[in-house]
Amino acid sequence: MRAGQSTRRVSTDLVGIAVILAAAGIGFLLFPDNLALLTRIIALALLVLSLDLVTGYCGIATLGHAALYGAGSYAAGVAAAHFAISDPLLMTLAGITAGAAAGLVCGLVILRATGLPQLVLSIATVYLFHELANKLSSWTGGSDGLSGISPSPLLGLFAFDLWGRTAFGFGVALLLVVFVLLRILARSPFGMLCRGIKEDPLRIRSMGASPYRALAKMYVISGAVAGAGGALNAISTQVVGLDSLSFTLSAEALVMLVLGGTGSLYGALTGTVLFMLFADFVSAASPFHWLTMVGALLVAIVLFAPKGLYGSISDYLARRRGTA
Amino acid sequence: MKRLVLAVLAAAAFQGAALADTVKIGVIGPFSGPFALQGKNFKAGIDAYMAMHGTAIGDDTVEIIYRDVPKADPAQSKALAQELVVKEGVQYLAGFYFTPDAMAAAPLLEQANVPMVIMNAATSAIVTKSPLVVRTSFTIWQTVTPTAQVAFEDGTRKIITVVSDYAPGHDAEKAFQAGFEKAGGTIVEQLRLPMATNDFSPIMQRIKDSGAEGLFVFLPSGPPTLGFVKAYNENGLNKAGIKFYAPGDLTQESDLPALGDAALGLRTTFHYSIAHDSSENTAFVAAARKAIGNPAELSFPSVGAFDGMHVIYKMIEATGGEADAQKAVDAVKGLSWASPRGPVSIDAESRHITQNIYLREVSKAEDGSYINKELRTFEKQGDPGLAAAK
Amino acid sequence: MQSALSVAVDALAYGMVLFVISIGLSVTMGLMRVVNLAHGAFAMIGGYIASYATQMLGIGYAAAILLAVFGTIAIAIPIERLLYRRIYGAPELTQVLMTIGITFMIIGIANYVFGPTLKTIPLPGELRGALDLGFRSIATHRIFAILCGLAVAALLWFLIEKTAFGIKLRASVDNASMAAALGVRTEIIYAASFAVAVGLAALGGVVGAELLPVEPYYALRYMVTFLVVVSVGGAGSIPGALVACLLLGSIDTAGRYWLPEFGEFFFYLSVIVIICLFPRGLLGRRA
Amino acid sequence: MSPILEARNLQKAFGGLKVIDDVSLRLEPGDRVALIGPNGAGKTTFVNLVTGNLRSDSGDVLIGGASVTHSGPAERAHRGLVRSFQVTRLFQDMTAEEHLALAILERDGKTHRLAGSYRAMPQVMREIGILLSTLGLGTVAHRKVREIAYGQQRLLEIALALALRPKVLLLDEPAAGVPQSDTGRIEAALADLPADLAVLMIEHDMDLVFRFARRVVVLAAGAIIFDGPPQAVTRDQRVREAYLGSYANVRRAH
Repeated sequence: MRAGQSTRRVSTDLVGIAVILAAAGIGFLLFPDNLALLTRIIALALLVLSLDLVTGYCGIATLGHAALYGAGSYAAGVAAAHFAISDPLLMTLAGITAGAAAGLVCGLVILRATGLPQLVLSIATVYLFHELANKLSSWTGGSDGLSGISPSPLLGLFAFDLWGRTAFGFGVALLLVVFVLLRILARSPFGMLCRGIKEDPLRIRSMGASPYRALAKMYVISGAVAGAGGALNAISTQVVGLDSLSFTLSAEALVMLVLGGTGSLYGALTGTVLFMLFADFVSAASPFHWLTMVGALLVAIVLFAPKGLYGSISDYLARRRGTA
Repeated sequence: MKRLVLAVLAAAAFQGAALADTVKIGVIGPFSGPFALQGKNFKAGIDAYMAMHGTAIGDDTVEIIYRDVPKADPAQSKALAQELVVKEGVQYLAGFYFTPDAMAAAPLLEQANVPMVIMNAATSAIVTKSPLVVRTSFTIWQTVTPTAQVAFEDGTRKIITVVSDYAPGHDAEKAFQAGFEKAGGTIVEQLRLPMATNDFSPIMQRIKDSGAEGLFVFLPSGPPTLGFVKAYNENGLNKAGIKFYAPGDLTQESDLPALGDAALGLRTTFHYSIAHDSSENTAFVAAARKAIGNPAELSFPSVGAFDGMHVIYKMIEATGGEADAQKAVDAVKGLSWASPRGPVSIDAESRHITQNIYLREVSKAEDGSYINKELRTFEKQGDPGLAAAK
Repeated sequence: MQSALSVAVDALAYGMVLFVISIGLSVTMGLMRVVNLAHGAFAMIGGYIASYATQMLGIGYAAAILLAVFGTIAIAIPIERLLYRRIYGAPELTQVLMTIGITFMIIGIANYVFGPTLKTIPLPGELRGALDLGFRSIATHRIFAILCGLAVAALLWFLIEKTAFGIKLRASVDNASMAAALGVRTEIIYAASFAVAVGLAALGGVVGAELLPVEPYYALRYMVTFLVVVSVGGAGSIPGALVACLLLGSIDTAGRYWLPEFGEFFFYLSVIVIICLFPRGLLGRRA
Repeated sequence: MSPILEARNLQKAFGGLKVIDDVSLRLEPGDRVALIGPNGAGKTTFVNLVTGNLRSDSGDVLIGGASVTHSGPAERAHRGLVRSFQVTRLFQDMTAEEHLALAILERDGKTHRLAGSYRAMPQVMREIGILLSTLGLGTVAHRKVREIAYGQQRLLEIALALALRPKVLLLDEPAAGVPQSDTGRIEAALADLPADLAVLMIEHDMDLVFRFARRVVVLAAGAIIFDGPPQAVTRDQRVREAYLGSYANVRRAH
């Protein structure tokens, strides 16, 4: 029984990896000329995964998660533009570190309250980060964006080219690594602790654990993931703009997460891909009505698929399997 | 699956075949979101040009492909620029309302062999990011520098500058300061306001307390403009004789109906007024108004787009529709023509547009609508911003 | 000294405008427990109606206000019946999504119907002038906004604390099933208080239009400001909202006067400090 | 013997209402104490004060002689003070096994590990196995809590408390709401609790109280009115007046 369970877990991991690879492959084949867009989706997927860690796994409602992503983006960008650290792996490391640090700061603030005040705290922090980046314009380029980032070839072999193949490949690899690590995290003792905190923090406290400490730690991890996404963004775009730590991006990430379904890595990935494809399609078809359509989509999700698309479909399948 | 791949390949092949006699131009701008009006003006300018000059150049047919970047979002801009180049096979990239969006796409140009024609983004440095960038709009330095001269010649000696705290605001602050101090005036104080400022009364108080004889202001168009101008009147600054100087972003035509009488008499300097008196402009305005639908929505980005199309048409003529970015750009260096805004030319060295800057005053036209009436012309202004950055 | 006094006057005026617009949100959030991000959208609808009524139909200012309030309620009631009813008692995340969705749709529709340009609501002659306070002058419409704010605060306090409706509302909020068992028709109570909240939003949209001009992105542009006011004051508390508005108005105005460059910084930093110290808001109800 | 848990002069008021008024209580290792009292006597409030879920207005709580008055519930749990909850508060989406694993790992300070799984820790698995079989939960080890019967949930609640290896166990109505058929199991589990463990049980079911407790404490209107052996409690006049009288009469009538 036990052995069977653990092999099943490992095999679902393998399925996950296979699905990501297959999706990346299909994307590559179907849109060979759109790799920059696909890379952008991957960077955002990392942001949404990171958001899922705190919102989906720990139950923290935040509209300020782009602060972590932007911190990673700017750290990677500043490293390249001001310190001549142009190796993409080192830039990614810079992004991860800065994201984790930003995660710690945001976490310590946001976790001070719950409910609506928590939401407002998260908004206030992302605005503070935004203002800070705007103020430090000699470092960040302010609203003109931070340009002058030119990553050196990956591993000294693969240059970042016009077609964006290197950036795409790097993004897919990064996503896979993060995905596997997060799967491990999700079933680690710490992952279990966080699930418990989400359901009943009071109960967890009487078992001897401190929710605040655990959640702050999760925020740091989440920051590292978002920072990796931000670094990917800086590497592939070679310009970092203030939008990368905006309230708008935070809200969009939340929308993507809930669209896919919270509390599952697959939900986060599904949501990001669907939202981006939807956005790409609708904004090309009729930019004028794009906002109305997104609004209608959100309302429809809340009414008809409250667990998100992935969540609702997997529930449905589980029910069917149950009755069959 | 196999069939799918085949279909994709077939589509790609078909596109390749179609390329022979169609020249595609990819236009990136804000076509949705809070800045959609500016994107609409891009489209109106482009449509007006094509309505007046046709879509055929020699054997080639021009086709425009629009891509939407609703807000300053370099990552999206780059992704779309890349898609336009690689997938759609565009020979020209154009548009770009925001500076970071243009900056993000600029590194692609050489490898893609594609020139970029900037129809709005107004930070001086963009043209230095790639030798394939040409700009047909303006820079903040270009439109602001004459303001300083106007202020000084008015007899105003002490000025307070008030700008929004973002890159264009900083540019405006520096440009005005440079011009005004060079003329011999004094900047008594420099205020930078957060972008999201709703209530300008405390700022007005601060201006009064500064002892300045005049104020220079630069704000993004839209709600802040309205709030600022109202606060200026309500707090009695105009009655107190504190003079008002600003570049024309503040009195763009699409904001004038909302500003109403409050704006009457405000003088701004800019590269284009819809009320410019010339036959080229009359024709342009007629075509652009038809293209945009609601005449009240027409504003300055349309003329940047219109002239941008002129430059691109000349490039296509010069290259015979073949993809040769360097040749195309070389062909328009030094090009001069009669634009709706007046005589203009492309500076051969900077690839930025040399144009007249006008001092205008908001007045009521005979039909009761509000216009920017031109009072004075500063001829053949280049971009002082590039020199200042050096 | 004089400048401090002057800043105080501006702070009062700005704070009261914030109050008029935000108080409706405090009602929905505190009493109905709905995180209504679409509040600004209803304020915007009010503004549009008033603008259309005055500009296109030539109706007077006072009548336009009434038309805006009742017109917005008429638009909002079906939305409440169809959509909001489903998210009462739902988790915050659900409410956030639903109401953001509604906001997006309203923005899109407003953009389509009224176009992207700014809309104004011309003031009547009596509100156009300025009042001389001796050391400075203040625009008459700001005094009007201050008076509106005070009137709204008083009426709302009376409605919630002193009337039968208020008792039923508070009972429904504290224990819906018990209230229902006692014969309170909670659905109607909820719809009615939603209407009150939306009406207040519309009133605020019109009265505040001089400071926060009406355009399609109004609903998003000021959403955060309204949220901040309510959570700093404590959702559901009228005195709390009043104190929060005056406090935040002062911080904002003072910041903009003395340190405009760091105005935004200042504002959000204070918000963080206040909420960290008072996680339920300054005068929030106990959870 | 020195007390393992001591509450000294605890006071707590909500608004103007004194709910706990100067209550002191000592528990020694091996104690089996039942805390009873009429509804609203303040029993749950008292437990919350002891566990740190509520802060007392005055008074002290000591565990093993050390003051924990200013520590939160997590700290008190780590010192060996463990409680079960009145209304089951388990994690609906976790399996029984995961519950116990979480408790054991937290006890051993391992819940902050970011990788690995308790399944790979033989020590933990063995302990889980023992706890599950002791409480007869072996068959539902891999079922999610939402899927298992209420009686079994209560047993899991006890197992969870034991997994933390408490020195003092506070049981809040362990048998409440459990169908008659399952109470036997719970009683057996209670009877098997480690001998040196101090147990304080809040309970309404007097049959259970009489079978389980060696000492009964009666709380009424926020004060202790009786503290002594079970046999004496029904004879105590104050207790009879406060609460038990009616109950004792009803029992005799049956």
